[in-house]
Amino acid sequence: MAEQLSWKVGGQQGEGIESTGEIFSMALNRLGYYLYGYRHFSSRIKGGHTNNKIRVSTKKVSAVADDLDILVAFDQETIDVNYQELHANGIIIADTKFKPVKPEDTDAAFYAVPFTEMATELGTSLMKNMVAVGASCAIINLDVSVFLGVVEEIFGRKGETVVQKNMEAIQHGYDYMKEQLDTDTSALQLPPADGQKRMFMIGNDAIALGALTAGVRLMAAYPITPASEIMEYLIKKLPKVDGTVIQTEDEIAAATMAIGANYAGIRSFTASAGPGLSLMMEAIGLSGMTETPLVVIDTQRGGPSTGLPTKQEQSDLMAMIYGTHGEIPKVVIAPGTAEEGFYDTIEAFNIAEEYQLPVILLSDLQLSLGKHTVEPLDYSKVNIRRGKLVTEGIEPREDKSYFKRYEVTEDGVSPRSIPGVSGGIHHVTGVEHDETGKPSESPANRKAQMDKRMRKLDELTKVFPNPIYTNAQHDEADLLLIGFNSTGGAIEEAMVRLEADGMKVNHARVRLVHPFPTEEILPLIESAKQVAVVENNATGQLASIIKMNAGYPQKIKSILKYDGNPFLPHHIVESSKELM
Amino acid sequence: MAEQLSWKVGGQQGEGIESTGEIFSMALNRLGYYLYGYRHFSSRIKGGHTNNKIRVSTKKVSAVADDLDILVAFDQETIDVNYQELHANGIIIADTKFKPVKPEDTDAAFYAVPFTEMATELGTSLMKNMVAVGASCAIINLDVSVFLGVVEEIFGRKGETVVQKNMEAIQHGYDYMKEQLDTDTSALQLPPADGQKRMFMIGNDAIALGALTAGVRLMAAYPITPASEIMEYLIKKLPKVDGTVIQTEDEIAAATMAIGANYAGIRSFTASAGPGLSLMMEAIGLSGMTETPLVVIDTQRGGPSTGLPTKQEQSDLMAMIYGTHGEIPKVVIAPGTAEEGFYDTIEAFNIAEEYQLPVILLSDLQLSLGKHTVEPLDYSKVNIRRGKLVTEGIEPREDKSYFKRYEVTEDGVSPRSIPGVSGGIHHVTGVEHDETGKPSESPANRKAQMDKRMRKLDELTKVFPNPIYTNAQHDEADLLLIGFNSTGGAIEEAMVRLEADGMKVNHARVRLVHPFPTEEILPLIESAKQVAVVENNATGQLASIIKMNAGYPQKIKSILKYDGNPFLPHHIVESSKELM
Amino acid sequence: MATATTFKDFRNNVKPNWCPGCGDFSVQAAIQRAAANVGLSPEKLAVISGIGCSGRISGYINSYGLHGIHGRALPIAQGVKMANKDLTVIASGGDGDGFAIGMGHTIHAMRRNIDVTYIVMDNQIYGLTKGQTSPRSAAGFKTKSTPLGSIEQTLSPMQLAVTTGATFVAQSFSTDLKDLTAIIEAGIQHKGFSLINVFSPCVTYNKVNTYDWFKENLTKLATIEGYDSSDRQAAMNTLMQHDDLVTGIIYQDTERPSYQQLVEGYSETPLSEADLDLGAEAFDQLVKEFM
Amino acid sequence: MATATTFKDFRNNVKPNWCPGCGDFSVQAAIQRAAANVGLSPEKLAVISGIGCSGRISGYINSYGLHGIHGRALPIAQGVKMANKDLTVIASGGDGDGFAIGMGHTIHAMRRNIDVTYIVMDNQIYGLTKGQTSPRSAAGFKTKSTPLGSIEQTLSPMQLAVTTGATFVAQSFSTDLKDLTAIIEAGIQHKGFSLINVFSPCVTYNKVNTYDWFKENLTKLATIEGYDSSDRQAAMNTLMQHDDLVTGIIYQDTERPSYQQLVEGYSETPLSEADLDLGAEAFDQLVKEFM
Ligand SMILES: Cc1ncc(C[n+]2csc(CCOP(=O)(O)OP(=O)(O)O)c2C)c(N)n1
Ligand SMILES: Cc1ncc(C[n+]2csc(CCOP(=O)(O)OP(=O)(O)O)c2C)c(N)n1
Ligand code: SF4
Ligand code: SF4
Ligand SMILES: [Mg+2]
Ligand SMILES: [Mg+2]
Repeated sequence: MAEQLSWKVGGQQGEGIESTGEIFSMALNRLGYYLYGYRHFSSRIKGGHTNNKIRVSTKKVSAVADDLDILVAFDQETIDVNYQELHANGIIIADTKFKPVKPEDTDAAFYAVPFTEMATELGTSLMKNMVAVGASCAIINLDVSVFLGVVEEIFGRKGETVVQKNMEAIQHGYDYMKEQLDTDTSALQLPPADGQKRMFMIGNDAIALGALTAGVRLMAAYPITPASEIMEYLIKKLPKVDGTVIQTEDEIAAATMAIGANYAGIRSFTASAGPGLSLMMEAIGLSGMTETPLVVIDTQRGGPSTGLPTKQEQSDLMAMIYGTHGEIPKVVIAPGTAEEGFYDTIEAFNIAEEYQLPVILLSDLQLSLGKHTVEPLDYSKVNIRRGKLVTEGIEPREDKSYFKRYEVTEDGVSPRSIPGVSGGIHHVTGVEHDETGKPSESPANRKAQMDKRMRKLDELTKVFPNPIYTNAQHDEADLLLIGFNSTGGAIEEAMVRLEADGMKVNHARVRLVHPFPTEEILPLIESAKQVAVVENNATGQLASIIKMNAGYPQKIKSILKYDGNPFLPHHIVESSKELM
Repeated sequence: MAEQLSWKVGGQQGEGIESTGEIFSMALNRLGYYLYGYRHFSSRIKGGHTNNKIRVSTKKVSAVADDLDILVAFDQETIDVNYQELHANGIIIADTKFKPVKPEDTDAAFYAVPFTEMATELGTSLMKNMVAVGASCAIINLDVSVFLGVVEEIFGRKGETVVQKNMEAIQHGYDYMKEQLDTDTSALQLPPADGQKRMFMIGNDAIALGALTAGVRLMAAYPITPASEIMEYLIKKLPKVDGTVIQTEDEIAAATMAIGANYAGIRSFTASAGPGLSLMMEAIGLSGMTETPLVVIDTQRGGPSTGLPTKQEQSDLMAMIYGTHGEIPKVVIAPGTAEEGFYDTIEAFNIAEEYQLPVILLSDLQLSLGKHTVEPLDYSKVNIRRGKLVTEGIEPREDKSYFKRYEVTEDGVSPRSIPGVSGGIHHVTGVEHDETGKPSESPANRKAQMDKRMRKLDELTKVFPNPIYTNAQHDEADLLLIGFNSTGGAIEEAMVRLEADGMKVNHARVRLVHPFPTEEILPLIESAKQVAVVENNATGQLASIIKMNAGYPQKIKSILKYDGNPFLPHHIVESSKELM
Repeated sequence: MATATTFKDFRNNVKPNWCPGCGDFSVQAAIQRAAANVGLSPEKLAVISGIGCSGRISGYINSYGLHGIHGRALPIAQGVKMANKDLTVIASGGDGDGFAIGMGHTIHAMRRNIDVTYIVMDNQIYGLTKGQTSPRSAAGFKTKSTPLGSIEQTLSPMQLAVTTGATFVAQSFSTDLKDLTAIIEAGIQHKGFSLINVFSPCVTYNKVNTYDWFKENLTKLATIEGYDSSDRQAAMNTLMQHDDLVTGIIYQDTERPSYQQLVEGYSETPLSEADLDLGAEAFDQLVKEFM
Repeated sequence: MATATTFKDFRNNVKPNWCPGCGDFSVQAAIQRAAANVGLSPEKLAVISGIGCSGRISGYINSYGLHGIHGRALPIAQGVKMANKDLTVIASGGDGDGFAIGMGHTIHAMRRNIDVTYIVMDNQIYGLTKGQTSPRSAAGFKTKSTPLGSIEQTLSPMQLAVTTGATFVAQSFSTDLKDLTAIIEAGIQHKGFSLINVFSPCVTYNKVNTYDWFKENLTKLATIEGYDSSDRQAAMNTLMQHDDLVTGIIYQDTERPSYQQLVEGYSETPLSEADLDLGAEAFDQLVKEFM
C-alpha cells in the first residue's frame, strides 16, 4: 500500500484539463486525504501543454512529488514531456483518440483508453475528463460513488440528467479500466483516509479569505497573473459586508486608491505581481512617508519584466524590501503555506494599522495557485488590532492648530485620527513635515521625524509571530537549510531523506523577511557546520539578506533554481550533498 | 593672508540671491580661483530663506566649508540663521533697508550697508546685488574691474547703459564699504590666483555635457528637482547635432521612449530624481530583459516620497540597485565630482551599449546643483564604444529564421542588429525568449538565457575605470573612511585633520556601486583597524552593501547624516573620533 | 451637521507660500467660501491634492487634507470617498498634475463617476519646477523646456470631459470669486464626479496667459443666450466655437447615478464606521465553501 | 527601396498562439497586406506592441518587432520613430493596453503627432488575463471582475481622439479585411499620428460583442452620403449619433505637420545613422561656454 500517490493529468490548454484535476482532487479531499497540487500552464488562452500534478496522501504533504504514479494523457505531448517522471511501476492512461505512442524507455504500464469515444457515446465529448477520472479510480481502487457529491455541486444547476450523465461517464471509465487492468496496482492503492472535512483551496483563496476576515472593505486592483484570483474571490464576497472591489485603470491607481481608503479609516489593499509592484513603488513610498497603513500582496512569478508569467519564482525579494526611493519603514512578510497565508494576511493588516506603514505580503506562484488541503483555520485566533486609531474624544483646540498626527513618540507610532473625526484635523503630506503634518525643512525636525518613523521597526522582529519557522532537532547540525515562501515543503522532505542518510539537518524558514530577524536566526547559523539557502531565483537574494544582517559570508551557500519550476525534494537532497 | 575664503549671501527666494552669488563667483573663477558653491533653497518659488555659500581658494576644494568668513544679508533671517557659522574675525554686511540687528553672541564685525538705497539711487533697486558684490570686493580687496567681463556677458544685450549702471553699482558698493571698513580684514584677503581659465559649472552641466559628448541624440524627460538642468542644457544643445529633447507626459513615457530610441540605434537617455526613478522601475526591467541599452540619471534628493526635494541626500542607493522585480543585470555608477560626472556619463553610455543593459548614473543634489570649478576635460580621453552593434553585412537566411539577437555567448553579450538593417530581423520581448527573441518557456532555455544575461556583470568590476577611488597612504590604517558621490570632498578634508591629530586614515570612494567591486575594496577593509562608511542617509545603505559583499559586519561602522544638509568636514572628524 | 459655518472656519494658521499675485489664492478662498455656503463643517471635508504649487492647497484649508504624489490626487480621493461616503471630497492640483502625468486617472475618474469634486488650477505651465511647458500650454508658447515654442497640440480638458461622459464639467477664472464659488458649490452638490477647470494665472512664469489676457478672451456662458448645459452636443459645439475659452457650467448630467449608487450592496453608512469583525458564524460559512 | 514585396514577405515562421477564431488573426493579415501594398521591405518596418493577447502580434510579422510592457507601446514606438525617421513604425495592442493603463500615453501621443500608426485590437475585454472588464466594455457587461455588470461609462476612443486633436482617426472591423487593409495603408501614409481602432472579437471571453453583433451594429462611413472626413465637428456629431459604431476614416487633418517636421533643426536623415563623434572643435566650443 502506498502512503501517498502522485497523479498527473495533461493536455492542451482550454481542453478541460483543469476540471479533470479539480474533480478528481475534490472528491479525494472529501474523503479526508491531504492533497497538494501544482499546475503547469502557459501564458496563452487556448493551446499549449498544461498539466496538473496532484499529490494525495493520508498525511499532510507540502511539496510537489519527485516522481509520478499515474499519468493521464489527453495528447502525445503530455506523454512525451512527462513520462520520465513515472517510476517503474507507474501507469500511463491515454486517450485512444490521439493514437498514443508509448515511449520506449519506460517501465511504466501503458493503457490506451477511449476517453473521448466513450464520452461522445454518452452524449458529449466534453465528458472525456469524467471518463478519465473514472479510469483513475479503477487504478487506485476508489469507489466512484464518492464523486456524486462533487458532480452534483458542479453540475447541479444544469439539471439532474447532466449530473447523471457525468456520473455515468465516471462509471464507464472505471469499468473499462478495471477490465483492461492487468498490472499489479496494489502499490498504488491508498489506505483509507480519516474522513475529516478539510478545506481545499489555492493560496490566493487563503489570502483573500484572510483579507476578508481582517475586515477589508475595499480592494482596488488591476488584473495580473498570478494574483487575479484574490480579486475574483473578493468581488463575490465583499458586497456581503457592504464593501466592493474596484478594478482600476492601472496598478498606480490601485495602490493610491487603497492608500486613500486607508487614510479615511477603512481597511483596503491591493494585490499584484512583479510588473504591478514595480509600478507601485512610488505609492508605497507615500504610504511609508505619510504613515498611512497599506497592505500590498505580491504573488511572485517568473521575472524579470514580463518574464515567465505563469511560472514559479521567488525573485522579487530585494525589490520588495528595497524598492521605492528614499527610506521608509516597511514590513515584508513571506508565508509558506496556505494556512500561514490566511493568518499572515490578517497580521499584515494589523501591523499596517498598528505601525502605520506599508506591509508587503509576499507569496509565490506555487503557493498562490497550487491547490492544497488546508488544516482547519481557527477563528478564535483571529483578532483585529487597529493600533492608535482615534475616532472620538479629541479635545478641540481653540487656536485651530492641527492635531499632532505625527507626534514624536517613544515607539515611533503616533495617534491617528481619520477624516470625519472632530478635533482631529491635520495635514498629511509626502513632503517632510512637522508633528502636525505641516511641511518643514528644519534639519532638527527632519531628524526627529525620520528617527520616529524608522523606530517603528525596532520591535517588529519581537512582536511578529514566529518570524522564523524552525524545525531544528539538532544542537549542532551538519547542515542548516533556509528558505522562504513555498519551498518549505520540499525542504522538509529533503531533510527527512538527508537524515536517513545520516546527516543532521535543521530547517529555518524565514517568515518575516524585513525587518530581518537576525537574532532569531543567528544561533541556528552559528551552530550549523554548513548553511544552504534554498531559493527559486538566480542571484540568491535571501542569502544576500542573511549575509548583510548576520554575516558569515563564507559559510552561507546557495541552492538555486530559476528555470520556472518549483523545487522537488530530490533537487535539494542532491544539491545539499554536493555542498557537503 | 587666507588660503581660502568662505562667502555666503542670503535672503528671500526670488530676490536675486542667486545672481548675487553667480556674479561674484564667475568673476573669481575667471581670475583663476577654485570655487565650490552650495545653494540652500526651498521648494517654493518666491519667499523662504535661500542662501548661496561659496568657497574660494587658490587650490582645488571639494567640500562646503565648516565656517564662514563673510555673510551678505538681504534680510534679518539670513543673519539669524547663519551667523553662527562665522568665525571670530568674520564679517556681516547687511542691507540697511531691513534695519538689521546684530546678534549679541558673535565676535564677527557688523556693517549695515545701504544696498537697496544705493541701487535705487542709481536707477533700480534690482541692482542691490551689484552693490553687495562691490562691498564684498572691498572686504577682500578685489579690484572691481574684474567684473566688467561678467557684467558685459550678462547684461550686454540690454545695452551699454545697463552694463555701465551695473558696474557703477559695484563701484559704489566697493567705495562705500572701503570707507566704512574699520576692521583688519587682512586675514580675509586671498593671494592672487593663477589666472588660468577653468570651467565653472554645476554637476548637472557636467553630466549633460558628458551625454552630449557621448553622442546622445534624444533625451526624453519629465521635469523634476534636481535633475531638470540636464534637460534644460540639452534642449539648447541637442538641435545643434540634429537631435532634440522631448518633454514627455511622465517618467514612464520618458524611460520607455528612451528604450525605443536606443532599440532603434541611437543613444538616448532620461534623467530624474527619486519619485521619477520609482516610476521607471518597470521600464528598467524591460531594458534589462530585452538587453536594450538605457542610461538613466538619478539625481538623489531628500526622500522618501516627495521628501525634501531641494535638500541633499544619498538614499536611493538600494532602490537603484535592487529596484525592479525579478533579476536583471544592471550597472550603477556614482561619480563624486563634476569631472567624474562628465567622464562617467560617457562611460555609462559605452557600458550600456557594450553590455546591452541599463546603467543608472547616480548623482546627488550637492553634486548636481553645486557650482564648482572644474579641471580641464580632456577630449582626447573620450572614446565611443558601441559594442556588438551590427549595422551591415548580415547574411540573409533563406528560411526567414530570425537573427540570433540573443545568441548565447561566452561573455553574455550577443550581436545586436537594429531596425532598418537587412538580415537582422528578430523579435524583442520582455517575456523570456530564445536566441532569436521568440517567447519560450523551456526550462533549459530559460536557464541559458538567464545565465547569459547575468554573465555580463562578471567582468565589469575589472573593466570599469577605477571602480574605487582610493587615497590610501597607509598599509595599515587606523581608520578607513568610505563614501560615494559628493561626500568625497568633505572626507578628504576630514582626513587631513585627523592625520594632523595623529591618526592614520585611508579613504575609499565607491564609484561603481553595482556590481560591487568587492575584490578592490577588501584589502583596504582588511588592513584597516576600523571602517566607517560616511553616507547622507539614515539607514547606512552603502555600509549594508559592503557587508553583504565583503563581510566584516562588526568592523564596519556608519557615519550618517540625513537632515537635508551636506556633510561638513568637521562632522566627519568628530564622528570619526567618537568611533575610535 | 454642526452649527452653521463661515468661510473663516475653513481658514487655518498656515500662510500659503505661493508668490504674491498667484491665481491659486482665489481658488483657495473660493473653496473655503463654497464649503461654508453648502454648510459643511471642517472635519467633514477632505481636500486631496497633487504635487505642484497648486498642490499645496490642501495644507491651506482648515479641513482634513492629504498632499499626495504627483498626478495621483484622483485615485487617492476616490479611495477616500469610497471609504466614507459622508465626507465631501475635493481633489485638486495643477494642469501638469491632472493632464500630463495624471491624464489617465482623470479620464477614468470621469468614467467611473465617484462623487469627487476635482478642481484643477490651470496656469498653462509647470509652476513648481520653474516654468516648463504643460499639456495646456498654447502652441508656440516658449518655456524653459520649449525655448523655441511648444509644438504639441494644446489639450482641451473640457472637450475631453464632455466626450468621456463626465457628468459635471465646468470652467472658471480665479478672479471671478463669486462665479467660481458658485460653481464649486454646484460641483460639491452634484452627485457624481465633477471637473472644474480654473484658469489660475502663474504670475511668475506665464507672461502670456495673464489676468488681463483671460479678461479679454473669456466668455461667460451666462452671456450666451439659451445656453443649455444639459445638451451634450451643444456643449461640445460651443467649446469648439469658443476655442474652449468659456466659463460657467458647460455640461451637467443630473440623471446618471454616481458610482456609489450603482455598486450592488454598497454600504448606506460610511464604511469607515463599520465593525470589522466578521463573526464566527459568517466565517464558518465561508470556510465551508472550500470543503 | 528594395524590390516590390508581397504580404508573404511579412510572414514569419511563428504560429500565433491565439485561440482559433480570434479577431486578431485578420488584423495581423491586414498589417501584412498593407505593408506590402505600400511597398515596404520587412526590415524597414518596426512593429511595437503592448502586453495582452493582441500584444503578441509583433512576434507574428516578419519585420523588426518589440513586445514591450503593458500600456507602453506608444512611448516606445515614438522613441523608435524619432531615432530613425525612415522606418515605418506601427504600434499595436489591446483595448486594456491602450485605453486603461496606457490611456495617458495615448492622449499625449495624439497631441504630439509623431508619425506612428497605432492599431488597437479592441475586443472590449481583457483577453490574456482571462476575461475582465476593459474601459471599452459596455455598461452592464458581465465579466469576472464585474459579475454584476460593469457600472462605468464606456470609453469612446474615437471621440477622445477627435477632441484631442489627433490628425488621423479611423475605425474598422477585423473581418473587413479589405477595408481594414486600406485604412492601415492610409494610416501608414499619413504624416503624423494615426489611431486605428479595430473591433477584433474575443471568441473566448466576450460572448456579447461577437462577429455577428458587430455585423449587425456597424455602419460604414462610406455609406453615409456626403461624409467629409476633414470636418472635425461633423466627425464628432456623426460619432455621437451612431454611438461610435461606424467604420472608416472618421477624421483626417492633412495640413498639420507631424512633430518631426516641427522640431527645429531635426535631422533630415535617420539619426541612427549619425556619426556620434562630436569632434574636438565643437567640444572646445561647448567647454568655453562654461568659462
Ligand atoms: C513623479 C514626479 N515627477 C516629477 C515631479 C516634479 N514636479 C513637481 S510639481 C510638477 C509639475 C507642476 O506643474 P503643475 O502640475 O501644473 O502645478 P503648478 O506648479 O503649475 O501649480 C513636477 C513636474 C514630482 N514631484 N514627481
Ligand atoms: C503592469 C502590468 N499589469 C498587468 C499585467 C497583466 N496583463 C497582461 S495583459 C493585460 C490586459 C489584457 O487586455 P488587453 O490589453 O485588452 O489585451 P487583449 O488580451 O484583450 O488582447 C493585463 C492586465 C501586466 N502584464 N503588466
Ligand atoms: S510660480 Fe506661479 S503657480 Fe507657482 S506660486 Fe508662483 S505664481 Fe503661483
Ligand atoms: S482569449 Fe480572446 S483575445 Fe485572447 S486569443 Fe483567445 S479569442 Fe483572442
Ligand atoms: Mg500648472
Ligand atoms: Mg482587449
